[in-house]
Amino acid sequence: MNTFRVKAFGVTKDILGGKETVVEASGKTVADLRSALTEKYPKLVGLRSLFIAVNNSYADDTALLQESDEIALIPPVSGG
Amino acid sequence: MNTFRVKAFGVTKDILGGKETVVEASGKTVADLRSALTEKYPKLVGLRSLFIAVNNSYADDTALLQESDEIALIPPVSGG
Amino acid sequence: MFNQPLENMIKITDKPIDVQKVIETASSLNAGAVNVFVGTVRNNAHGKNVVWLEYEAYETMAVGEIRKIIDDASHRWPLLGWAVSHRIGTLKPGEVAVAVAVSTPHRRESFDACEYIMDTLKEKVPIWKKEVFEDGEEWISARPEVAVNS
Amino acid sequence: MFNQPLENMIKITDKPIDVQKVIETASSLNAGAVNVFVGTVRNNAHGKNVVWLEYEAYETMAVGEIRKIIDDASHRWPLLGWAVSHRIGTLKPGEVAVAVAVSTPHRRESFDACEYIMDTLKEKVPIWKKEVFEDGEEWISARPEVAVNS
Repeated sequence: MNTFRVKAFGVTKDILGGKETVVEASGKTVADLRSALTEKYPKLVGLRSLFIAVNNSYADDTALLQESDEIALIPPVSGG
Repeated sequence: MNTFRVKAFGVTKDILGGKETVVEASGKTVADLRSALTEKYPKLVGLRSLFIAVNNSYADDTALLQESDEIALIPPVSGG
Repeated sequence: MFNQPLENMIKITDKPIDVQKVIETASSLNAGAVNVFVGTVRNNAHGKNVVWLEYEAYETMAVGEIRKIIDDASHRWPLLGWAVSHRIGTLKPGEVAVAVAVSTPHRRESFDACEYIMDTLKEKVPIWKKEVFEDGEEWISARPEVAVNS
Repeated sequence: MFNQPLENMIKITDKPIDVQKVIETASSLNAGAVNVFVGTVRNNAHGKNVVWLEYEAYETMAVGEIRKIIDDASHRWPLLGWAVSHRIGTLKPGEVAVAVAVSTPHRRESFDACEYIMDTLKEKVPIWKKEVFEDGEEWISARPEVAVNS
């Protein structure tokens, strides 16, 4: 298992019940993390979109994660 | 003959040699005034365009003039 | 920036333009968007150094033509506030020649309305600009051989 | 308004935005045009009265994404100066949420570049807005059934 620390913003902060969570994923890709997250927090599936940022940039589902990465949940943005 | 007082702006002020001129025209339309003006000041023909304003609005060549109208020469505008 | 009642403005002035004032005048509590265009004097044109510019207006007609443009824009976009201020007289490079601001409910219409007002102002409003270079001067766009300035 | 050297700015701040400062920062002596967009909090949304808004940012990433947008815009238009300032925290109706200013040689490109920056900012930059009404609150655009706000 891989342990990732994940920051949450906007509506995902409400869903996770806090600014940060720690998730155990079976693999090392963003897709693996996404599966682990939606299993732990099923309400994430109801969002209009959910991107995952790694080290301050949007990451594809195929990107490989390291446990030291800064990982964040990016629900639909609404700045401006 | 009809006597019209005509204001000049921009490059037409240079061509007329002043802010205002008085022109005698054989008819009462804007076209008549235009003919009298270009005869008196042939350099007006060299402009990229020349509109005539009557009482603070652009006037067609067919518009009828009165001697009491406020008439102005509008060379190509370049505000902004 | 919205603490005054909605009050619109058309101004032809020989004093420096207060851009902040133009924006405040155009702002509205019901608006989500304000677009502002500021036209400034460049320090060069046609590859030559501009020393200064002279702006002249047929003031009464200019105000009337600007009002027509705003009326047209109001029919095309939901303008909640607006302000137009144009400078005349002698301007040095860097100074503000014109400022236009509009406020609308949403952003796209604020860009479209402001650009329409500026485009039409440059086409219709009786204001003239003479560029003064080190070696001469030129009324902009007056003659066919002179490049159109924008 | 051009008395300082060209200095650009990306700012995420919990203090009121100084629009005049944003414009001054974006201005350039070589520019003939400055376009400015100011996004403000409307006093109503979806027919309900907005009491206040909460803006939240993932600040380090937001600054990076804004920088990418400016880089893209710089490749598409001749930007001579620019500034982007976005407010976070609690905002009341009428307050400025975002201000973007760009200066370019001519006016059309200033409108196009500023609109591109705003459109892309709203699409990509990790900033979130929660509207607080008298009878509830809502993270904007988060869920499919909620109307997209612009």
